Amino acid sequence: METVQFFNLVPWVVFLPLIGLTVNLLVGRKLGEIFAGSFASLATGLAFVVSILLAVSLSSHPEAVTIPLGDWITIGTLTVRWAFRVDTLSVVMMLVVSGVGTLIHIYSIGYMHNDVRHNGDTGRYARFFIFLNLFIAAMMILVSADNFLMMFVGWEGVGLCSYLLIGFWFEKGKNGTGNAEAAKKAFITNRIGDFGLLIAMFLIFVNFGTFQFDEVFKQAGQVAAVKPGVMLLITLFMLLGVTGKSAQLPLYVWLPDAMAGPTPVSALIHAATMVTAGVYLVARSSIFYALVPTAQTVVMWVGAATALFAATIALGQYDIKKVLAYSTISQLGFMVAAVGMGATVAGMFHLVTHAFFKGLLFLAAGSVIQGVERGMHHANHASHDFDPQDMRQMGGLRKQTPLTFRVYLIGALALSGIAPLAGFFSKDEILVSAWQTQPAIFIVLVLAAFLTAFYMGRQLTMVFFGEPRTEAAEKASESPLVVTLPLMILALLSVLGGVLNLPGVHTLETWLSHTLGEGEPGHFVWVVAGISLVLALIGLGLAWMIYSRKTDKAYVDPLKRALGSLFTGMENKWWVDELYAAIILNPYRAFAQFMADPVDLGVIDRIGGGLAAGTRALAESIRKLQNGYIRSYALLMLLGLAAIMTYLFLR
Amino acid sequence: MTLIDLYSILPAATLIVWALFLLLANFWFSKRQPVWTPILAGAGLLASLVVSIFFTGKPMAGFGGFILVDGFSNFLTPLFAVTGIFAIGLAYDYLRRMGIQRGEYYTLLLFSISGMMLMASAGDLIIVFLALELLSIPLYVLSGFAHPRVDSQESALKYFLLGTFASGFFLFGTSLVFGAARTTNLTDILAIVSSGEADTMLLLIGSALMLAGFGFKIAAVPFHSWTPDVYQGAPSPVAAFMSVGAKAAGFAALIRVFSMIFPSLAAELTPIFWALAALTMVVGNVVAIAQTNLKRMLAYSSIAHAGYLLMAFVPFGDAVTRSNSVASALFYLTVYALASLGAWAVLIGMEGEDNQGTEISDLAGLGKTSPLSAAAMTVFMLSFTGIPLTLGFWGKFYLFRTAIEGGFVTLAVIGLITSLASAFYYLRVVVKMYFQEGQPEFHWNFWTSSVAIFTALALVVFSFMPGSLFDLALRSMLTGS
Amino acid sequence: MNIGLNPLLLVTFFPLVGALVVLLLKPKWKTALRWTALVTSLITFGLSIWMLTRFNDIDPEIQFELNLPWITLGNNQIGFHLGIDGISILMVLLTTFLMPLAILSTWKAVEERIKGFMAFFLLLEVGMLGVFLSLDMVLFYVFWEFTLIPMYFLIGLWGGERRVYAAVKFFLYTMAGSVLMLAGILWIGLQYGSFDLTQLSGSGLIPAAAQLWLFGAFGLAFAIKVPMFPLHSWLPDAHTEAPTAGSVILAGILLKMGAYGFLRFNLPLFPNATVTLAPWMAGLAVIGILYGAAVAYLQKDVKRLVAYSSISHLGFVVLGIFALNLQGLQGAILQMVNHGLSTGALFLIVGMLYERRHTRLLENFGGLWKVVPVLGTLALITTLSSVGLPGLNGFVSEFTILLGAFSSTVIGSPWFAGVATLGVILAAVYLLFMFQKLFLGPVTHEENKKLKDVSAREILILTPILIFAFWIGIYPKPFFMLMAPAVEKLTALVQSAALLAH
Amino acid sequence: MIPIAYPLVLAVILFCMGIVGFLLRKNAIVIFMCLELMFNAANLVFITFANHYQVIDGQVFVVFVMTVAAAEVAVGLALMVTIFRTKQSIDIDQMNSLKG
Repeated sequence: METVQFFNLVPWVVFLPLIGLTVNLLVGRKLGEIFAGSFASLATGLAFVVSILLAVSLSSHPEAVTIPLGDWITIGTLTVRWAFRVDTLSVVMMLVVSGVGTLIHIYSIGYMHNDVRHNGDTGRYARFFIFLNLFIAAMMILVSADNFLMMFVGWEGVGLCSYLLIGFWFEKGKNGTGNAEAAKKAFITNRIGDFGLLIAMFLIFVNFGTFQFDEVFKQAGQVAAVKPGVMLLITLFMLLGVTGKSAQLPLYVWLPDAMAGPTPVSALIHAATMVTAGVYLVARSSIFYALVPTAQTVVMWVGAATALFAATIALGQYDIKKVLAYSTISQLGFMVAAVGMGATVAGMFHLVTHAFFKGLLFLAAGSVIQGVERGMHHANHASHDFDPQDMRQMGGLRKQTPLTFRVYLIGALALSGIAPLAGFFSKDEILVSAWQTQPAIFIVLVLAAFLTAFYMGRQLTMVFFGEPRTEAAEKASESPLVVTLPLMILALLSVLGGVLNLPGVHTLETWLSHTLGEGEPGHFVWVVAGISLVLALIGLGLAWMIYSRKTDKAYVDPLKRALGSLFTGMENKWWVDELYAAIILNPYRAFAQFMADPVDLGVIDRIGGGLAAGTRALAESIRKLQNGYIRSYALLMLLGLAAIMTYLFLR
Repeated sequence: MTLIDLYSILPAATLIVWALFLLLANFWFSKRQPVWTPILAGAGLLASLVVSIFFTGKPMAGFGGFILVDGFSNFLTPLFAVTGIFAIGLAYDYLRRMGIQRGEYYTLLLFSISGMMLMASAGDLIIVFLALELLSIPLYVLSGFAHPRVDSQESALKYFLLGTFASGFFLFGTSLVFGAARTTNLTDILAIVSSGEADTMLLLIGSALMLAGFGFKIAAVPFHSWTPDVYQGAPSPVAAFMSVGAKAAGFAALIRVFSMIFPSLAAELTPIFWALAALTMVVGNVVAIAQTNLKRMLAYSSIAHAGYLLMAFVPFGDAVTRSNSVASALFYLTVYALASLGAWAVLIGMEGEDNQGTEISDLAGLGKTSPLSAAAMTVFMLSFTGIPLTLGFWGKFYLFRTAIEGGFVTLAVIGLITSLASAFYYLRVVVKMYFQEGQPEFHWNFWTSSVAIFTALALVVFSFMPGSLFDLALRSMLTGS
Repeated sequence: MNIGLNPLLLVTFFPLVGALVVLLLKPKWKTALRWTALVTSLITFGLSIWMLTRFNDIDPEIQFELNLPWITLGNNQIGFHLGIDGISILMVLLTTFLMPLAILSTWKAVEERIKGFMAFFLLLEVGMLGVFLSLDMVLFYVFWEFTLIPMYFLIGLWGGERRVYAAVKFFLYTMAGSVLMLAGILWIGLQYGSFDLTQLSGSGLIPAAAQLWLFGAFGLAFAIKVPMFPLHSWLPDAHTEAPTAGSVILAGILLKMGAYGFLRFNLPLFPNATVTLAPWMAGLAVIGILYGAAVAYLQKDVKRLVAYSSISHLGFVVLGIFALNLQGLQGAILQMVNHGLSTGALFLIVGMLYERRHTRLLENFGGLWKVVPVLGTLALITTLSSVGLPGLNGFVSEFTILLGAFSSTVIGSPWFAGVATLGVILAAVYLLFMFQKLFLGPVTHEENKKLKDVSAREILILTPILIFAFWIGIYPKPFFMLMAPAVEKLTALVQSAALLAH
Repeated sequence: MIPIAYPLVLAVILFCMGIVGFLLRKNAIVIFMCLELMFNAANLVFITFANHYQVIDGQVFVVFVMTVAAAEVAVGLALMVTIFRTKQSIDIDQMNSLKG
């Protein structure tokens, strides 16, 4: 059958956002907000269209296609090309990135309009869309790269965009530098991960002689047989990169701070797309992991531990976005655990659905925040310590922001894993894999799933139910259509996302099998589904019971009384930031100081000066011989002569 | 006395006759037109220069081997004449400003130069001794020329007593060499020494004593102590002249005597030269760092350069290296002479009454007030340091090449490291002139400045084409080698 | 070949013509002096481009060779021997490219003694080009030492508060290294009767034992210039005190002379010693990378911070050189260019800030992105280029260097490259710290609120550099192609020696 | 015939006396006399060897030395006189203003 192939269009998924950002860079500020926002959205939207065309082409021609664009680095045997890879895996990512991305662009048109006014610099409106487009371009490079090195370009590129967008309001935050610090923290933590990825790439090149995916994976079995240690190293160093980008233990610490960025950024970058790059990487390299069981074990435990750990912290947070952030970390843990177990499809499935409902939750949270901000302005108490993101200041918002409430509810239920929403199916698939192969992991993940339901219940209750706890919450108002429309679309996707890979149908499974190879299709296990659904309902119900009663103004979390110091730990994120400060940051700072002052200025810099001073001291002492007395000069001559004579006689 | 005999001493003889004539003429000029005495003295030197150049390339022996005219003397004789001309150029304004404008200065200068010329072509130890005294005695007087300034008198007495002390060593050494070799003629001594008939112990002791005498003249450590005191006390043009002429003459004698008669003792003497060279380079350069007075700094710098010159001479016993050894020493002497005369010229411009203005700190701001002098001074300092695009670099280049060729790599490294130390104090002069503010009083004078500018230009221009100078030095072979 | 039309001769000495013209102008004709210098450097750049068009980039040999007899001394011929190959051509182009930009940056910054400044600046260009083009060891040494003089005066006369100290330190440190090199040059000349690099390179004449100490004698000079840890302490002072244009040239080109020296002398002349000592050199390079990064982190003075970052970046260059494989060497050469561009641009930006605020202390800045958004954006790109962000120039070279070092059989262990990769993290630490202190956060100083954004001239200075930053980052192929044949030849030469040694 | 060693030993003794005198005395005139002693020790060696080898070179040398010594005396004494005029002393230990 002869159909039109659109594979050659693939570079446009990168070029379109680049065009968008270039235009905005040149004229965006002059032509105004509507133009800047819609042009950027259009660019991303067109990228989405291209992605769809690629998907259509793939459906008739499922084999991977490589579209080279040009040479990049050619030195000796090292040949790296700028080349795009279209296969079922990359196209799934492209669709998610550009699809969710387009919605978030549209949302941002409205959101940023208020945000730049709230923060007092309307000049940055166009800049936001430039960064956003840059992000889309970088993310597209990441997912469409044909080799590890080009993927790394996107990998670091998205890190840069994350840096820029976290620090978008760089003069705000704690002490005025909080946001900038958060941005820096994100970039540097990611760089630690990138360090691992770099080492993994070096090892790949040394042992495989190329960075090209196909060629590398072709040899993987052979190399694993000869050098199992090398494969273990590659996979583990790669995992370090994954923990950085996908915010897993131990490098997850940047993601909560990244909430300093505007809310659409949190939705797009720090929930739906960028942070899933690590999952994508493991999925892409699943052939490697399949060959190294040890690495698989490590990966799944990292994922599972993160899932549970982050979920416990989410319980103790008051910031509406922070809860979602820890939830994101936790959900990423699910995905990582899944790919670690070899359930790559399940991981990817959860990745997609998570993009829908977590994107939705963040955007809805943004809508809530701006609603409260508006309420704050109406209430006319522009007190500085009022934090529009603090859930303790909210309450009862279901009346003021009914639409947002509804979509938020959908998102929360999907996240909690309530059937038949998207989250239920994808999470269930992960749990089934664990149930079948790793019982210990299963227990951990189920516990995490229960906590997820609980904190989502807590959040829903605190934000939308009960009575408004502040005047601002009382006067909060609903957001305009440009904001709510993307919410509704995402809500729809969150409801229907499950159909992508319904048990027994396995659409995604079949689709991805062209790239990942034929795997064992996930079964639907009634016991597992039952356990997870029951636990989710219990979690939600428990949260409702505990939190719906509390309405007084001096808000003390009810759990605090029940759990005591345990809750203090959750509240304080288990003091991990403090721990890192104590064992890494402060020692490095002290080390740098030690190197700068005593060592460099005090020792190394003084070597030259010391030599000079020594020479000078020698000069002064010899100079004393020159005392001006003729007789001592004569004596010196005589001594010199005597020395010569002595030498001649003793020789 | 044949015509050859006359020719052989013609440059020196011209000067002596001219000096005597000048002594008389001075009675006439000194009060009325004092400017004529220096001009006439300069004319005499010019005549001597012309004569010496005229005879270049004609080796000959006069007075039965007492006088040897060879490539070596043909190189040095014009150099002395030119040095003399510069010394006159430096003196005229200085003497006038200091109120010591006496015509005898020029006469004494001519006598001293004639001694130097004789030294360069001495073929007999008697001539070496006579030339040594002929060049020294006028210098004793010239050092004290600024009397009644106490400094000047002190320097004259120091120079005189220590100089005579050193002459005593030299003389005693000569007598022992005579005792060993039965003759004072250098060529004959060589024959006897190489035939093995001479008493080696006597020769060695004699040579060591002679070395002490020469060491004094060239200011090698530990025979150097007089140098800074005398340079500081003596009138600056005299110090300038001493730093170049007397040192060159001392080296001429050292090279002449040692490479002509003692090559067979090289095994014994080389370590001594090695140690002297190393010690001189180290002490000269190191102590110069601690100096605050420009004159004393230049004095120590001249000691240090004596060390470099000695380094070239260390492989004198090696027949293969000897030609380079002599040539590199002569080349370096020339380069050093230009830079030293130039530096003293700038110093003379700075000097006021009673040694005023000769501290290094007095140079502050010279770069702004007299840019040309400062630029020239910079060239001299860079040349002393051995930085490329000055002849000083090629001087050091050739010198170190000789040392390494002779196999004395360690010594060359010592030399290189001490030249690094020297950069320290030479740069300080540049720092003062350009990087620090000040209002120095500079006594501009056509003749003094001409010397500075001429030497600076020569140092820079010839650095682009040092080849011809290398050739010239390489052709300056000693008789018998 | 017609000597008068030899491109190398024209490129090298055209700035001299400009310097002479400058000397003829009156000191008060400030505009004329500036334009003369600028036009001279631009024409020199044009000449070097013309040279590039005639350069045959598949030929690994020396091209446009010019060998005139200069000086004869005993059995030694010192030739006026110039030539260019794939290794030096990029250095020459970098020099001629940065020069006009540096001169343009002095438009407002240098108001006093412009005549002297421009004359020294053009003389410096002659010296640097001479260093990169000389094929005779003595000629090289002459140019090498000559560059000291103009730089010494540039720092000493137009520098900051401690300029005298910095100038003297610069001079003495460099000279300390080069005196031993002179001994080495003389020794080789005497032993093998030639100072000519083309005759000596890869000749296998020098026995392995002698190679070791000769490597040391030459290497010390180059290591000080690069500078490698622990010989670097002249650099922070010189960079900090030099005027902006001086810092640009110092960082951009002068330091490259050291690395170039390793490539041109130590590798082809002493291949066995190179192979033997490669792990040690690599070790020092790695220490330098981490040390420079650590020390840079807590500096209070921006220029000092950038200066220490140079130590770190140049550590990569040395690591790449001693990896002794194609990736390492080509990466090292490209890193030399990249460091010249990105650090040059950083110094230019610091200079622009200094012109506005007359301070370089980090604590006096903050939040400038809001005040000067265009400058902030340019500074951001420059910083990222220095951080080594993929897509910009720094990444390509750092990655290839690390890849080369990782797989280098000569270094012998991937640990060197592995540890050096930590430098990638640390670079982000100190450079982002710098960017934050300068441009992010709130505007804390009243004086900073009314700063002017970049002028057209300043954009003109920075834009060409940033264009190259993107170009090299995205399409470095032309640059690699230019150097590849020469590097392949060099690698083959050293590796054949390595085979003999093992 | 006197053995050649005798006058030579005497010469060495004279030479050393000269040196010691130079180092120990303060009066410039006395020091100058010690220098003459050193010169004459050398003269004695010349004469001795000339006599021993029956060559004339030694005697010639001695004549020159004596002449030169006379010239030195003239210069030296003149110097001391001028110094005495300014400082009213010829103690050489007072001549140490130049040093370092």
